[in-house]
Amino acid sequence: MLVTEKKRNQPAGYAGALLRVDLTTGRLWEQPIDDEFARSYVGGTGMGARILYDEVGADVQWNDPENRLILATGPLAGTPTWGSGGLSVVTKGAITGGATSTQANGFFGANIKSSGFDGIVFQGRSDQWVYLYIHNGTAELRDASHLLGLDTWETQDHLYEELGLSGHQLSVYSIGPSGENLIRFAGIQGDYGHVASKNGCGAVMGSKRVKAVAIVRGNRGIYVADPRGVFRTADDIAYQMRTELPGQNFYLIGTLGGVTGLAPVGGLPIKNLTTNILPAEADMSKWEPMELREGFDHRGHQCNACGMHHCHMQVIRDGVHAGDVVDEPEYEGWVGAGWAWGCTDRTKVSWMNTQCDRAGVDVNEFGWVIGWVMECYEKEYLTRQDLGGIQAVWGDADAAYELLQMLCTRQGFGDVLAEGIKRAAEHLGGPAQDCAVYTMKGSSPRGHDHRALWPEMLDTCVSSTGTLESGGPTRPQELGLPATLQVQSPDDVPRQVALTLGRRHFEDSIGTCFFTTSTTIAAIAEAVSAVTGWNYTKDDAMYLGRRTAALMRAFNLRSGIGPELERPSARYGSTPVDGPAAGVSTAPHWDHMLDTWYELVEYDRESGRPLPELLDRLALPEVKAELWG
Amino acid sequence: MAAKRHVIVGGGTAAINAITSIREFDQGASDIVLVAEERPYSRMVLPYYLGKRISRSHVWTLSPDRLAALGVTTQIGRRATALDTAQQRVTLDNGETVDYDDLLIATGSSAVRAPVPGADLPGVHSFWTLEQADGLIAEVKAGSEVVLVGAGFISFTILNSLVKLGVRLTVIELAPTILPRMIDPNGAAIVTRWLEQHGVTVQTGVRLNAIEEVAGRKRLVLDGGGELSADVVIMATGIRPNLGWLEGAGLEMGRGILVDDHMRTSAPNVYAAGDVAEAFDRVTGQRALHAIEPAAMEHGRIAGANMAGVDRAHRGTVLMNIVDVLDLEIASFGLWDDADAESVAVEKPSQWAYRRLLWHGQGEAMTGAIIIGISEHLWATNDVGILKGLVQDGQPMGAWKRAMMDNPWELKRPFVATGHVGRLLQETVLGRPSTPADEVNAARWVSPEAAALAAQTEV
Amino acid sequence: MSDAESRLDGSEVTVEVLTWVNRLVGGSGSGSVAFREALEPDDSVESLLRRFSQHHPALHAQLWERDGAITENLHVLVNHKMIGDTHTLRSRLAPGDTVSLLGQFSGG
Amino acid sequence: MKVLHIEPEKCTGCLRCEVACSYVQSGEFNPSKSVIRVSAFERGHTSFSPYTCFQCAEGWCMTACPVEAIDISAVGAKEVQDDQCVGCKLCTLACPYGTIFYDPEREKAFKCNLCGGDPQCAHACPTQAITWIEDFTQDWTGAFAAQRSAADLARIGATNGR
Repeated sequence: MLVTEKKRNQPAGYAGALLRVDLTTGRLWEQPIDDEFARSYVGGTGMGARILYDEVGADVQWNDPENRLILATGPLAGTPTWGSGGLSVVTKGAITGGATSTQANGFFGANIKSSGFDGIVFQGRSDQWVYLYIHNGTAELRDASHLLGLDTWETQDHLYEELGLSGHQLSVYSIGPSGENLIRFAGIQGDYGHVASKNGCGAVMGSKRVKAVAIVRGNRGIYVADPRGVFRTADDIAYQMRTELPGQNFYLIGTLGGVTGLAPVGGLPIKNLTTNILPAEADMSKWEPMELREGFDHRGHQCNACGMHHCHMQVIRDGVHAGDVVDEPEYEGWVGAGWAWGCTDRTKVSWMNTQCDRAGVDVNEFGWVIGWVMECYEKEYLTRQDLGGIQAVWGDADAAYELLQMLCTRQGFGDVLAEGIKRAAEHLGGPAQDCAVYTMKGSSPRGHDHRALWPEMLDTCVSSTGTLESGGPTRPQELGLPATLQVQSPDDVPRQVALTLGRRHFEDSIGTCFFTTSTTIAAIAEAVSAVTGWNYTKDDAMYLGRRTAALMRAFNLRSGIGPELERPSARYGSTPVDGPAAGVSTAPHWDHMLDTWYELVEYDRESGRPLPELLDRLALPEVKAELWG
Repeated sequence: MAAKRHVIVGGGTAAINAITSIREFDQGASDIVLVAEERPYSRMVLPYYLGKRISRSHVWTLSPDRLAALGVTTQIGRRATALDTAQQRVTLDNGETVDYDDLLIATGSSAVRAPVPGADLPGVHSFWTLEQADGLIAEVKAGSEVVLVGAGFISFTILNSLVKLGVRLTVIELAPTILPRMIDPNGAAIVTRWLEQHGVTVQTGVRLNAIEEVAGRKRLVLDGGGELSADVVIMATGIRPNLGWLEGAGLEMGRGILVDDHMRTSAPNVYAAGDVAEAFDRVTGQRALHAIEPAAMEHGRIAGANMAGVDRAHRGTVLMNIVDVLDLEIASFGLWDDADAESVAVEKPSQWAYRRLLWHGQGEAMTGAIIIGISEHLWATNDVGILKGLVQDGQPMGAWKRAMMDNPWELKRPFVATGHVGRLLQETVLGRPSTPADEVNAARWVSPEAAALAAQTEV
Repeated sequence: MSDAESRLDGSEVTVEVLTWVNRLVGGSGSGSVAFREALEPDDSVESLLRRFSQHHPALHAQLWERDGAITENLHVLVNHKMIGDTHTLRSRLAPGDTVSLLGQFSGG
Repeated sequence: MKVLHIEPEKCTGCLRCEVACSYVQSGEFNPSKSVIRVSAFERGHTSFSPYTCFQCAEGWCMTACPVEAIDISAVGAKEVQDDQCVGCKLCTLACPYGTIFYDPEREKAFKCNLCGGDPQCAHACPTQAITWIEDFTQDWTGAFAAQRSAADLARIGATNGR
């Protein structure tokens, strides 16, 4: 057991240490966070990227003990800024074999800081299944054999009882059966419904034989440089969220508006991208955002200090699961647990979404996998026999649930599906492979039909993080972009993706939720300044973000992931056959968009390397030395 | 008509509360005479004085100014030696007498030393009065070897201070476990381990046979041949109510003075409160001696109200104690030691956390509890007070009883969901519906003379 | 609002406001709220929207950036095709065209 | 008299009140020092309610204090006077609601003092589940907790005979 002293001179806004855990030896120690490290890498994704780059060599595979799994928060976590419970996970991921940056919220960030750490770095592999227990500066690996097989919610329930805690006294971030069985798209789920789901970070955790991280809400205070400034900037951001676009919409309804908002532009994926026509049986009035919320008994379930009407719990009103408490799906959940494979019964989708969270799988990839299976079943590339008796008919939620169980336990064809959509499709090959939605890096898109939303397709393909890297452009003029962005313009799209690069890296380093930072980067930088006392400007924030992006890019090149993989699969990059985006295609413009993107991000078009001048500017001489000799 | 004369004998918590209650209700319409051996001070704060956490001036309670403001006439430094209930007269140690219209006996208790040879040697201390505290402070030095005889509540209240003063401490206890009148053996085992981990030696089941003076130090001879050596010995072996002066007064006595729910003794116009009063226990409904500060407070307030002519009945006091040992909190409530109870006990060894919940006669109302935990953990919950609320309210928990037996760590949900808050909000010791700020000014009543004086001095 | 569509005469276009954006024009934040807007000679998508939003102060405040551009937070569609496909903001509108405004969604 | 009026139906469990309160109490963001505390009343980590001092009629804490270290402030809060408090914890024992605490670092009791008449928890609450309004103190959460926990209780009852 590690017992640490209270720190007295940590940088303002920080607990002051990363918890290092070597699972092979069982050793735990503190890695102090000094001013320089904090200032240069901020937290979360920034610190994670640095550690990953420094400590994970080219020959290390995602499931090697030498891989690192970093769960870190940032300086705003635990402060009154909305959504300040943030967790960012960085590792070499199971899907792409490259860098990962994936986020969850809840209370991770607030609780771990109150227990004395800013993050956790796992290395090695444990002999036995363990969970990491953290409380008031102490940390301990404990036997987790009794937790094996439990889903993520059961794991938290069980630890509540075992530790005699309840409600927000304890945060548990765990893997479900999917992570235990090294499902390549397993995520890490925490606090009932918050999932860092991308790039198989849950499989990495499983490969290390860590079932869960249990963090008691401790009593170590967070000192900030300018408390009044912290309240003021939090109030400013909250005010903007409440009153101005784009935050206002998230403030009011979270992401519930996505289904009806994306359908008219052809951005809603339906039946594995085989169509963009809404199914006749879908009652779209039930999918209006307020209808989605009021269609269930809903309960607030916000993350730390968050005032958004975003995260909720639902109590299912009718059907076989009536009375069940589930997590209100995000837009991505409505799609991945339903629309992507043709299920438009919102009650079934809601329930299925939580089953994915409980099992610990990425709901996006789940959607693409099930959609693909159902399409293959319809086209007879897969038979009922192949699927162990499951009749995988479009939209059949029972079949989808059985497939979930099958892949989480790797039974039968589940063993193939467990490898993720790209590998499963390659396994089957032929016309079945052509039906699958993925990128050549192995990742799969979010729950949008990117054939209508080109920036996200480009972003997904060029990303170094295993998912969207730049994200949507919030307040684009701030970054030198026009206000009106044309999402099907071969010129606008790469500019948008390129000039936004770095913003998400910064947001994912500060310990908050990116929805609650749907404001100017300048306002975010000011909030970080109030906490840390360092005068971050918008340009500083983008600089730090770009730096993190360059580290991740360099890490991916080291891992053998280069520009040749930056394209969509056949289906993902296909031309919509119907609906609002019928006939629109990225294919003729793809090379042009890549050319433009590379030029603007200052990476070498051929090799993918960040250019030496950029690396000089980013003060990354060691990266320059590695990449350019 | 002459103003009614209240005589209060004793200057501790019960007396102070009686005086302020009388004044709260009569607004100065009566005479109050306070007879106290010493200038009133708070016994509860003496351990902090010992530990040099507070100044000596901090121990005083009713200052001369405050007494004047309350309109109290004092006989400080006088001891009552006899009571004549027929004449309604108290005799003092200087032979003077004081007549009363009504009388409150609040003479408290005294420390008792184990009856062993050498118990009265110089360097053998009790810790109960301010004078005794001063005596101990004069002798305890960093590095002193100190033996605390008795591992009860009083011992434990000064244990922190002694450790912080840097003494080398040994605690011996006759009973098989420490804190035998406060926690069960499971809890005692946890506290013992904690003490040992913090460098305090604990010996239980040990009888002290004699204390000897050897070359300026004390030698404690133990039953069975063992011995301990010490610079300072503190005898914390119990207390006894101060009832000697009442011999022949004819009051009905049990272990203390028997009182009814108005704190009335068997004699007309004579009340008793605090350590001397054998009053009602809230949980059992039976009379018991509760030599605890909250009982003295409640008794005093009830007695005061009734003496002021305001009829107030007392529902009894919940027996409760809390003490911390080097930031390990230990508390118990009600019938924590009830052999005829259904109970559940749980422990988190790595957290030093323990609790036991008890349900008398397998009933549905919680009747007792023990809670132990590290301060910084325990006070991050509402659990200490909630346990008190549960025992105090005494309402059946219905199905929640099972929930609490299953998971005694979660108290707030059963407590809140069963409506305890709503019921408790109706309850006050003196039965007032509410206390807005202006009524509190009444509680801090000031005589017109004192107010006038204060007004002058402000100018 | 099928009513509006059925009575279109030769010189009008339909402006439909979808999703949460229609709160800004008096809608409930769901479904579609449609308006007929007279078409003037040489009307482009942008000039029409500029005139349309004058009648709806809440929309006007959110639709236009300080530099006069349309905010990034909305999608503009003409005849159910995203701007950039068949029309740009400067393209001429024809009688009977439908211009749609709806909220952007990304991430999640 | 103004009171902290609590509507648990509006509470989302974000704990922003605790964050703000702890700053007032301790000068740092440290929810363990908050005197308003949010708990979940329904399994599945939901149905939350804040819980803080009711500023009850006679003030069990205030009357229990042996050194009169607890006063009533101008806005009706029972308020611990740090210079008087010795840290004996009698108040924590007397309060039947569990809303007065002890800080081992400062060796003082601490509790809700209504921030001198401008309660920061009410300011911080994004959903107005906590408001500072004229009302009578009452049990804000009992009925809510009973309702929201009924299903759990039934489950416990069902396993009772096991």
